[in-house]
Amino acid sequence: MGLTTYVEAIREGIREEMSTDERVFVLGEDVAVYGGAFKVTAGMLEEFGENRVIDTPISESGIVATAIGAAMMGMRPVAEMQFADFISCAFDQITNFAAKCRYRWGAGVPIVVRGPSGGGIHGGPFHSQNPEMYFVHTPGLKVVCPATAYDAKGLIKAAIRDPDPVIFFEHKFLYRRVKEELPGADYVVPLGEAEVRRAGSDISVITYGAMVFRALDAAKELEREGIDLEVIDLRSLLPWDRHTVLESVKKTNKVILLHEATRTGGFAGELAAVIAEEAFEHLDGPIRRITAPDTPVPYSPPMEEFFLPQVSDVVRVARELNDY
Amino acid sequence: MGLTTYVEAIREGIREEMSTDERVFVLGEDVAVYGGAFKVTAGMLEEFGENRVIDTPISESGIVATAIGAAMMGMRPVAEMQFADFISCAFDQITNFAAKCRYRWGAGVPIVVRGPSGGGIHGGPFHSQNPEMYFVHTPGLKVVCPATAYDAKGLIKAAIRDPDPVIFFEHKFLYRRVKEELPGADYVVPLGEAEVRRAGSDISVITYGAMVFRALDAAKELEREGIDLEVIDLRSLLPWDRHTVLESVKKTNKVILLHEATRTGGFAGELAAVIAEEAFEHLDGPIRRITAPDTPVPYSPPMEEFFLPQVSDVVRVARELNDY
Amino acid sequence: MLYYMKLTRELEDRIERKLYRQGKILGGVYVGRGQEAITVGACMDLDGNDAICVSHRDMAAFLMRGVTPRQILAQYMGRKTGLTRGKDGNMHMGSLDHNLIAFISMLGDSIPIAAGVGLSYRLRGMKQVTVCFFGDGASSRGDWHEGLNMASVLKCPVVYVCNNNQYAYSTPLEQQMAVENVADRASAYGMPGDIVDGNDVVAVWQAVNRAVERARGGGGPSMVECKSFRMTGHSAHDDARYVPKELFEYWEKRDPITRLETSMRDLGDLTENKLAEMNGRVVAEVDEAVELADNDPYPDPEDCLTGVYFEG
Amino acid sequence: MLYYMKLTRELEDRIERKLYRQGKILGGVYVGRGQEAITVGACMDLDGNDAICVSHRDMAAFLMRGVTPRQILAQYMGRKTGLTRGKDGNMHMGSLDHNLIAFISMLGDSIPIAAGVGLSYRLRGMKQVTVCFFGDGASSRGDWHEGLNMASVLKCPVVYVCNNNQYAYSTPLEQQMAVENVADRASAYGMPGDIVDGNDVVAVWQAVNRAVERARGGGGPSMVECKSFRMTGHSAHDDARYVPKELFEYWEKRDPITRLETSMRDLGDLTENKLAEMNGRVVAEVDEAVELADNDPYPDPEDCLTGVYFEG
Ligand SMILES: Cc1ncc(C[n+]2csc(CCOP(=O)(O)OP(=O)(O)O)c2C)c(N)n1
Ligand SMILES: Cc1ncc(C[n+]2csc(CCOP(=O)(O)OP(=O)(O)O)c2C)c(N)n1
Ligand SMILES: [Mg+2]
Ligand SMILES: [Mg+2]
Repeated sequence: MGLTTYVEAIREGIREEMSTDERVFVLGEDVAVYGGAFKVTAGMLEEFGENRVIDTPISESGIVATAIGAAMMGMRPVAEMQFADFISCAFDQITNFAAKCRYRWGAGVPIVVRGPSGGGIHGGPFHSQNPEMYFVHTPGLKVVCPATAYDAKGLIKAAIRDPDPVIFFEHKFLYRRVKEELPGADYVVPLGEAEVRRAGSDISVITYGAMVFRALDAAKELEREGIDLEVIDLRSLLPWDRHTVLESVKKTNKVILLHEATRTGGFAGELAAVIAEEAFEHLDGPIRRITAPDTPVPYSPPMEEFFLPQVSDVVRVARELNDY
Repeated sequence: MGLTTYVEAIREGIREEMSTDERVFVLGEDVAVYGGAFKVTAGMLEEFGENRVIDTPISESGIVATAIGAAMMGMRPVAEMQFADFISCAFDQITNFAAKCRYRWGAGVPIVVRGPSGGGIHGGPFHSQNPEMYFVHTPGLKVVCPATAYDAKGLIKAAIRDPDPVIFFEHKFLYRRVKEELPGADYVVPLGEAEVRRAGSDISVITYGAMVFRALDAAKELEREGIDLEVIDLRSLLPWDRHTVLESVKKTNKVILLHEATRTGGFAGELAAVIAEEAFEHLDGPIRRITAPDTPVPYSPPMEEFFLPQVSDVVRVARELNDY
Repeated sequence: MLYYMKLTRELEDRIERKLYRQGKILGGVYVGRGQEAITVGACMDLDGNDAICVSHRDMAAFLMRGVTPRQILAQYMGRKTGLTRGKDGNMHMGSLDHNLIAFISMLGDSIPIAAGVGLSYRLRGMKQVTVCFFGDGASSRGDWHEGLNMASVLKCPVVYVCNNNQYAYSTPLEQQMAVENVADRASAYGMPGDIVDGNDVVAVWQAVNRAVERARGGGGPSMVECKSFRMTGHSAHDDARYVPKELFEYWEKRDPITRLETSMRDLGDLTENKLAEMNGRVVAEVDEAVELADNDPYPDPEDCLTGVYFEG
Repeated sequence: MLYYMKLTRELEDRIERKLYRQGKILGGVYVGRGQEAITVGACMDLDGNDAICVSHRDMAAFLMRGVTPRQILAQYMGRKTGLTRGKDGNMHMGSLDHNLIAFISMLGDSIPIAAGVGLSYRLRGMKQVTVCFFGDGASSRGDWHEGLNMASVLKCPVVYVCNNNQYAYSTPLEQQMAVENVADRASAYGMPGDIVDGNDVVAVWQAVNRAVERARGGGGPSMVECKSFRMTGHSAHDDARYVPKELFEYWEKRDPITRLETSMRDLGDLTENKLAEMNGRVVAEVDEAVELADNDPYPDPEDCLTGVYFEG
């Protein structure tokens, strides 16, 4: 078998679920005839027909709400946001309708809202955002941020099968840059389980999405200096895998929290709070955060590069922490 | 002079700014003829006329956007959300339009978006939310959560004078329950400054909004046991007062982070991250969080009481931490 | 029809004028006094498999689908036996078993939700439709627009029923919209927009029925605007002093229940005996329900932690 | 008019067909090829104090307000000398000095923003108006509805100009709305909705002018729908293979620049000399601007940390 890219993996995952479960359908802007702005749904119209691959007007809130209505009636809609940035327009329906139905009156809302997030492609302030925290702070939702093609496929399948609303952030920088050989057989990656991407003994780097690769590159670089990073890919942010994180911290005793989203109110805060509460005695140094700064995502290449956490940032902070 | 309630203090603050600055105007649902659902704007229509106190259709996004447009042209709009919960409908305009204009092209957006937040009045899932974190995670905004009448007035005045967009969360539980004597003269409370509500030596309780009073009540109770709490009222969450918080932690060496918003992704995470990074060596115990659990706000009184952090929770955790 | 209108009236009166004032119901209370003909007329002929997307003045829909007055009162009183088990209050309730879709406070949000409900029927070739209620005020919301547009473009079998009670809280129609009728907006979505006397239950029933048949036959969504009046304040705490007295007087004379009684009497369909019997039955039912619900248990405090996610 | 249409065309062609392909412009590039008459006609007679709320195919508005081709190119190339100093890209720019209000990507968001701009004029008794551009696709957004409703209820002096280029990305009109014209929706807000040939710059100019005078005179907002066609893909990476070739051919014959040239020639307003001179000037201007902008500096990386808040 050949290599499958991250974007193909998602496409395959959706296709497989559509093939085996006729409740699954896809809706969004330009998903049918065009196959999606990033071609995630390419070929699906031809394969499944216009009742299962639906082009909609430009109405993010309406798209999500339509998905919710259909989901309550037993369907399994997969709604695309053309860019994850535009999920802001559907914020109310996601956080107030979808997230709270089950709690309030027991109505399950098995929707998936998916879309490309993240920077590194010079998209500027409205085509590069990482909006995950807005949803991580909303009980009733699940939030997923895959980094590898294997996980992207396994997680989208798990998300579609999940009985609750799942917000699925694809990292557009990875769409065509990440590829690997995937198993032929059906598999899922359960929501809420982290993966140790690299075992190490000195410092735990806890991260997700495109930053996983920055952490791994830094680990490679630091290896030569004898600094041994453990890299944990959270994969799911809500729920997230406390066990794997805390075990790692208890082993290495030093922590770097790394994400591409902006700093204040980012996921690193949640991690820091849990670690500082539940693994306090195991900490041999301050918890260090490496994140984007608190600004919109700038467009111009030199600024965007400065904005995004780089391998060199991880290397520098790891050295400091190692010397602590 | 008599006592001024929290709600009156906000009204006075807005009125004073309207009197001295003709660029200031108020808009929102039922703010004019009715004087606002909570009567914050009562009497303003009569005093300032219909060009400065404007009833709008039910269009939270439209209200905020209208305010933004007018603000860019030099006005100082104060937009009311009838309940802070409905700010979800204006999320996109706030986080993408208002927050990013200055950064992108230097256009200041001096709006205030204000509304009643918080629980304790049996409002259920849609009339009790604490949505502050959605905005704290958005660079370009400022976020304010006053606890006292003095601060409510001083902060709303500062917010109106501020050149940037300010999201102003009033706690509806405090509207008529909190009162105090206010200075006659004009004053503001600067954004971004915390206040030590009670100096203490054993444990720092860092909190804001209605929870300030829970912390103070707990402090009173614990005093008898010889546990001396320091209670810090953040007042502003974005920007927030790192200096006061870190000084307090360096003094007491133990920390409780307390808020009414739900736990995961709440402000306590941000505080924990900064403390665990910048005051790590000063910590003599785990950082403890006391927050609402990760659920929507339940309606039924016994459940809502259980949901909201109580004085007894602070007392219990403080004792545990004291014994640590 | 008369029975459900009366039962709704009595139950809501009890809630607003008694239990709320006694402090037995906390938080906001919204009733549909004077607007009962809209919900009853619209739901009249629906199949039990048709979904109803209620709004905040549609209690009748619950009663007509067989939710008991006791369950409704328990809901309002925050008891475990309410449809939301105390998790939510008042009209914020629903039941998939009864094809009743709970609304959320954010007005207008149900409009695209109903499109999705309808879409699910169309995609599966089912003959069901959904009726979705909204107020004049909700028609200013963006989601209202997105929902109607979505329903029309995707040809969803939905009937949108507007309760135009002339006010949104304190705000009269002319400060909400620059058109005379909410139904004037239906043409923006290429759908029919009927206008009927919302205090005439038969007129509502007939108009909605036509729209339902149209939707069921694959003709897509429609709108029916029912002109009525909110004979109360916005909610139980509001004395509505901003409403000119004459308006209340004008509409009081057009009370939908009195009107139905009169016309049934005229048609010989209603004897004084039958009426007295019905009145008595309604009061007794509500009396009993209050008694029962008031003795229903509150949820356990820790119950608030459950049910956020699927629990198997 | 002809000059600005030509300058826009040349500048956009250079951006889309040359600089983008050379990799000198990164990210998305949207141009208004074939739709130049809309922006030019609409902005023609505006006062410099009138605000313009642009959308993503309105480069002409910048040129007409005196923003230089070099500044625009620098913007597209992420240079420090662009209107956003590299913070944002392509058409995501604005300048309060020129009363040009930058749009954000979220389509439709500018509609209520324009209401606010207009409201600020009305409240202060100023005679200014604002013109706000949007596409057919944007009219499906909730904010579009809220904004038009707000503008009409609050009687804001705004002229909403629709660039109906028949497609939203790959999605043709009939999959976006169940009505024939975007202007059919104006009546839902009690405002006039004119429809004009968007490739006829004079027609656009006259219709918008009428609406501007109306707004300036206190008559409130209006809508003008300009029928045109997107003579490109949605953005520079899109080959538009979903658009039937015949449509391109049909509209190519109606090119707004050619049409204006022809009619000016017919009227004797344009000699071949003058035309050649203008063509030469436009090319030279753009050549020079490319040269200059390409030598403009990039912002310093750390500049990205500045300007989030007021800095005094
Ligand atoms: C998005 C949103 N904004 C504000 C409110 C507060 N609110 C509740 S009901 C109401 C008035 C509703 O008017 P209408 O839709 O006409 O229904 P009515 O109450 O008149 O039946 C308002 C403003 C809300 N529930 N949702
Ligand atoms: C809220 C939102 N959703 C999706 C997009 C992605 N998008 C950018 S332009 C476009 C098509 C716009 O169509 P239209 O409004 O007709 O303008 P046109 O591009 O045809 O000029 C889409 C879907 C967006 N920018 N904003
Ligand atoms: Mg109403
Ligand atoms: Mg278009």
